[in-house]
Amino acid sequence: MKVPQFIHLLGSPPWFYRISGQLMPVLGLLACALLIVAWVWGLGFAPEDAKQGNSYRIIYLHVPTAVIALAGYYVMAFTGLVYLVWRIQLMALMLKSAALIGAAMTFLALFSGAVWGKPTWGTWWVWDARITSMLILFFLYLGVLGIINAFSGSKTSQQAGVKAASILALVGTVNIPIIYKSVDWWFSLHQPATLKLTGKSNIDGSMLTPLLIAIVGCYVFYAFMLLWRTRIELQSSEHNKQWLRDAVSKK
Amino acid sequence: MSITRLQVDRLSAGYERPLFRDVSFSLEAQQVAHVMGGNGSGKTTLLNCLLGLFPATSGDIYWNGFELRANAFDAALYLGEQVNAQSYALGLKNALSVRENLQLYLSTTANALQAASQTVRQQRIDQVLEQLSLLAVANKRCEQLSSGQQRRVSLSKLLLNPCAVWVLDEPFAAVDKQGVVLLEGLISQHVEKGGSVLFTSHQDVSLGMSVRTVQL
Amino acid sequence: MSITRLQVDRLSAGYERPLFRDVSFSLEAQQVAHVMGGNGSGKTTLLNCLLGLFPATSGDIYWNGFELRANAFDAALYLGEQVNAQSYALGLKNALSVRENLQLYLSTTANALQAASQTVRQQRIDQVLEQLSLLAVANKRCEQLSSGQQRRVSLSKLLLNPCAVWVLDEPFAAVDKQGVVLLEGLISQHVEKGGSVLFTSHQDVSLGMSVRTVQL
Amino acid sequence: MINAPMIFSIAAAFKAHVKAESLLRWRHKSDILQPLLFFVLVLSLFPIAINAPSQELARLAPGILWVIVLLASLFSAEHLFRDDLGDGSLSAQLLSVQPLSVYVVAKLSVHVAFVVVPLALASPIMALMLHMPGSGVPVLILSVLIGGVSLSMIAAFGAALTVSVHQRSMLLALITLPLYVPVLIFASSAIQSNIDGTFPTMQLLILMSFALLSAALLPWAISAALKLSVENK
Amino acid sequence: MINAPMIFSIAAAFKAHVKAESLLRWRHKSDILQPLLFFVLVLSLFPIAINAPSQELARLAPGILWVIVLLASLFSAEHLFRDDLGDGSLSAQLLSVQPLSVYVVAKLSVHVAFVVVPLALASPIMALMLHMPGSGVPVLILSVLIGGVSLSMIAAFGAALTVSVHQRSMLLALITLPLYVPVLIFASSAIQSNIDGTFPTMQLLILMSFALLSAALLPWAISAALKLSVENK
Ligand code: HEM
Ligand SMILES: Nc1ncnc2c1ncn2[C@@H]1O[C@H](COP(=O)(O)OP(=O)(O)OP(=O)(O)O)[C@@H](O)[C@H]1O
Ligand SMILES: Nc1ncnc2c1ncn2[C@@H]1O[C@H](COP(=O)(O)OP(=O)(O)OP(=O)(O)O)[C@@H](O)[C@H]1O
Ligand SMILES: [Mg+2]
Ligand SMILES: [Mg+2]
Repeated sequence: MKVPQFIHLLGSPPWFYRISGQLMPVLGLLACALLIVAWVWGLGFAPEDAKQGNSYRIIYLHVPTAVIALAGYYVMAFTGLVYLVWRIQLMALMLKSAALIGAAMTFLALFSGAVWGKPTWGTWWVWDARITSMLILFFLYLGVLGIINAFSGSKTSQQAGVKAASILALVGTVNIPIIYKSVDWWFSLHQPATLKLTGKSNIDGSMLTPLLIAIVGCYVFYAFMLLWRTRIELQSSEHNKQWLRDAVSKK
Repeated sequence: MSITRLQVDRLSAGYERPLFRDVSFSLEAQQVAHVMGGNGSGKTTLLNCLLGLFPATSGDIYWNGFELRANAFDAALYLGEQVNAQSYALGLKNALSVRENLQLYLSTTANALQAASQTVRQQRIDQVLEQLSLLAVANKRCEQLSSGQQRRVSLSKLLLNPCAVWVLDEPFAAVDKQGVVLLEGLISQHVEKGGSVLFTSHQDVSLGMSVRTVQL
Repeated sequence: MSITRLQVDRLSAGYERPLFRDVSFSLEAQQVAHVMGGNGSGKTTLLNCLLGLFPATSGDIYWNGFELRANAFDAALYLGEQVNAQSYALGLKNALSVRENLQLYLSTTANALQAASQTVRQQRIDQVLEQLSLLAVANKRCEQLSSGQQRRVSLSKLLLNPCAVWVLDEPFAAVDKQGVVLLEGLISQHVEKGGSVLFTSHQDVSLGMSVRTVQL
Repeated sequence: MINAPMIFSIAAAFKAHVKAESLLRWRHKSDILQPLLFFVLVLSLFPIAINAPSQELARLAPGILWVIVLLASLFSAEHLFRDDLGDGSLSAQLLSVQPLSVYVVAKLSVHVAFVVVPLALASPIMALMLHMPGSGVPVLILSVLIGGVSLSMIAAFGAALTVSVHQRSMLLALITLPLYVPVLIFASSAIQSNIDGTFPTMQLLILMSFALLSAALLPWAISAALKLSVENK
Repeated sequence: MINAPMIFSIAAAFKAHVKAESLLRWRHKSDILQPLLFFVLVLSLFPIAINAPSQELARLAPGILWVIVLLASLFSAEHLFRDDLGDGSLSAQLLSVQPLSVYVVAKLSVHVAFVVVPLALASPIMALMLHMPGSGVPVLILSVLIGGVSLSMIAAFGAALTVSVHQRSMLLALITLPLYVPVLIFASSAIQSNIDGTFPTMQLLILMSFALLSAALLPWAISAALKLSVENK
């Protein structure tokens, strides 16, 4: 199969190490800036919600993490696909990082949602469509992490583990839309209307702008974390390679 | 003019560190090669590499002139080491009798007897069992056999499936003296008929023919 | 005056049919006995009987003059055959490293080093590992060892636990030539120091002393 | 004899694999009953644990029954490839000229026949034990039969991924159960709507399409996972 | 060196066994999380399958929770003795002068610490997810802790009986689940009565006596079963 130029470059760890070294400060600063703006705005200046009071402000953490959680799964599956097709070692490392960060994001979304639920619904947990799907997504992430963790013998078996995780991620990708759709359909059959709070957003514009900024900020933060984790993985897997020693000593 | 069955070029493989580096050798028709080396020198790893069951770090492997791709060859018959945590076991089903195991082997692998009638196969199996003195236990389940008997059942595959190359990891382990002589005879005959054999063994083997050694 | 370590009187055992009938022999201090017989003749079964791991049909077994009751003796150290469906494996934990396995062995069996300090034990383990050329893999998990290395780890228990009688089922299988010489040396030394050894092997063994044979 | 032509036919190999696998299952006869027993046992825990009046149990029955079907299919698939990996037959299959998927599909067909069919046949009795209205029973059987195919494929996929792993049952559950969810939903919805008086054509069709989808795609994923497991061994 | 005195102390051996067993569990770190994950996974199937309003879920919660605790304890005990039989350590234990029960009790203590305690600690979160009233939670934790001891002993007994059997999970369930029933009854009754406003002293005392009884008697039965399994191997 002909390898596209970009993919070809990704096959070279020194290139990735150099480029990510240059990108990371930019992404890091940008993420900080966006998130600070969004949160200061959202927490300090956006108006209070008529029904929920101040507790709604957790939306600025909850929604961005929830959005990233799902997008992160596709990023992970994509790295898995590239790894399976072109056998690029770097993608293996990136898949590991994406699984970890994605699981963390999903957990944050669930956790912030639960914290939000207490003042709003008077209960920490509710079995509604979106929440249930999010929980299943969390399990899907844990499955991928579990496989990676279980194949932890020699380097060969670690590679086999990443391939297994890639296959699982791909099967999961086919399944996620099916899971989301069916859960949504099922709970919409019986759910009492009072729980439809997470339904259509009727958010005021002045609340929406900081939310959008927070979402973009979170995406950038995700990209930053992904590069950072992958670099760490790269350092530990190539620790005895000459180019890495050169790269580190140049600093 | 001899046929090159297996050609290994500058092969390296290992786990954390390389076990062997740049191993090159070839195996032609009517040749026997003995892979030698102490415990842990990488003999089993080498054989697994040759059959595509373990990834090599670098180097090339050609079977009958074609590059190795796992899962697509009928060139060799591989009998693994008798259990060790990471190696390949004998390929016997514990719950089936010796005879059933061999029938299963004949019917699920590509071999010259695949199209033969049930009776022809049955006769062939009985012949082979006789040759390996397993007739007395032919109807016992494999889990009820002694370790040497289990090894003999696995060796009987060599006679059932006339494959050109035999790859044998410690085939002499666990078999008794009479069995060693028998197996030596089988190997000699196979080679005389134009076959090739690659094996590992810690014991001295007397085959009555020249044996190449591959030292690890 | 010699001490009778093991006395076997008219022992019979088997599965559907008896494998051996009325076997009698004794093993004294400073003696070595080699249990001989072809594949499936019942050697492993005999050893299991002697240690109370398999019920004999008839006959008596005395260890140091006392009748055998399973689960109550420290008379012998038994190393089983290297895996076979019904036999006893090497007693190693796959998930633990070689060193951890030996530490575990020292701390969970009754032995002379049980009361010794941690450092003393550690030193002894290192000595033994050195002797069996296992130092290089001392921190590898047992499942990552080659079959010969696994066998060596199990043999190192012989040196850690100074038991008077060694019962060894195919101890020479899977070990390389250098290992065979080493083990022969260990057996000779043990016997010279007053120990007794009962073993099975299909290979010829040169111990430089007279060996009783028990033919099955 | 050397270099004799290797005669080889996919159909014959498939038949041979099916025969061998059935023989093996038949040899361990008691294993055949086990998923059923598990079904009955776990089911009988619920009335004890919940202590609800029978009308309420009846209403919960489709859900409870299906959760137990999921668990039974999960645990019966756990050992699907274990023996084959341990005794070397799996690497022999990998070395063979035959595509691995012939072996996989044969094995899965036998698994469905020996696990799903008995579960489907036993489910009416279970429904009775939970006081489920008789009107739901035909659809219950259908849903177990059709849904069971997807469940077996998914569980086999999990089993193939985890076969070389030390303590695999829980990891298998973690991988498999989330993928089970759509089947669970449409199956219990089908039974529910049948009890409520509408024949659940839509749900059954969806279950059918899940079955076809998984039977078409997962054998490849399973073959790939098995190859990796041999390397990890 | 030959015939050196064999120094041997039960206390030291117990400690060594506990240490070794903990080390082994620790080596497979992810296994420690597995009963917990199983708990959460199976738990979340119920609301999906049943799709009931939250008040109803809350009422079913004690029963559902306890059925899952049973299953988790069952499956986590499945492999308790398998490795030890397979790698020969079990026969080594049989040959040793130490009573087998030292090894058994040590193993069981570690099992309780690594399985029952995490399950008990996690149960409040599970209770929350099923909307169980907060007032039931302390008794829930207590009941899992106390009842868990009996469950572990019973499951270990089943595991010891079936360790040499080919496909053991279902047979194990068959042996174990009926023995679980008394624990299940008193545990779910304890939680229910606590939610209803009376502190279930009687039920907890009965659970406690089950725990003491099984901890006192079952280790002997387990030792005997293990001996049989070695001979049957
Ligand atoms: C554990 C509990 C919760 C989970 C797992 C959860 C999950 C999610 C998810 C996955 C999204 C989706 C974002 C998207 O569709 O792009 C979301 C959005 C949202 N959630 Fe939650 N949620 C939880 C609790 C809550 C609570 C208690 C509330 C407030 C009462 C809430 C309010 C919202 C809102 C307003 C949105 C944005 C909706 C929109 O943009 O359409 N969530 N949540
Ligand atoms: N569980 C069993 N059920 C029935 N027969 C058995 C069982 N185990 C062993 N046998 C039979 O007992 C005989 C002796 O077995 P044993 O393992 O003692 O032989 P051995 O002398 O150690 O042979 P080897 O040299 O191959 O190790 C064999 O013929 C075997 O078939
Ligand atoms: N899964 C693994 N992870 C790490 N190292 C391994 C693994 N498997 C094998 N090794 C190491 O590779 C080396 C070679 O093993 P191999 O089994 O090839 O040896 P061998 O030459 O066949 O030895 P033997 O004569 O004992 O059979 C050993 O030192 C072993 O420790
Ligand atoms: Mg080897
Ligand atoms: Mg033997």
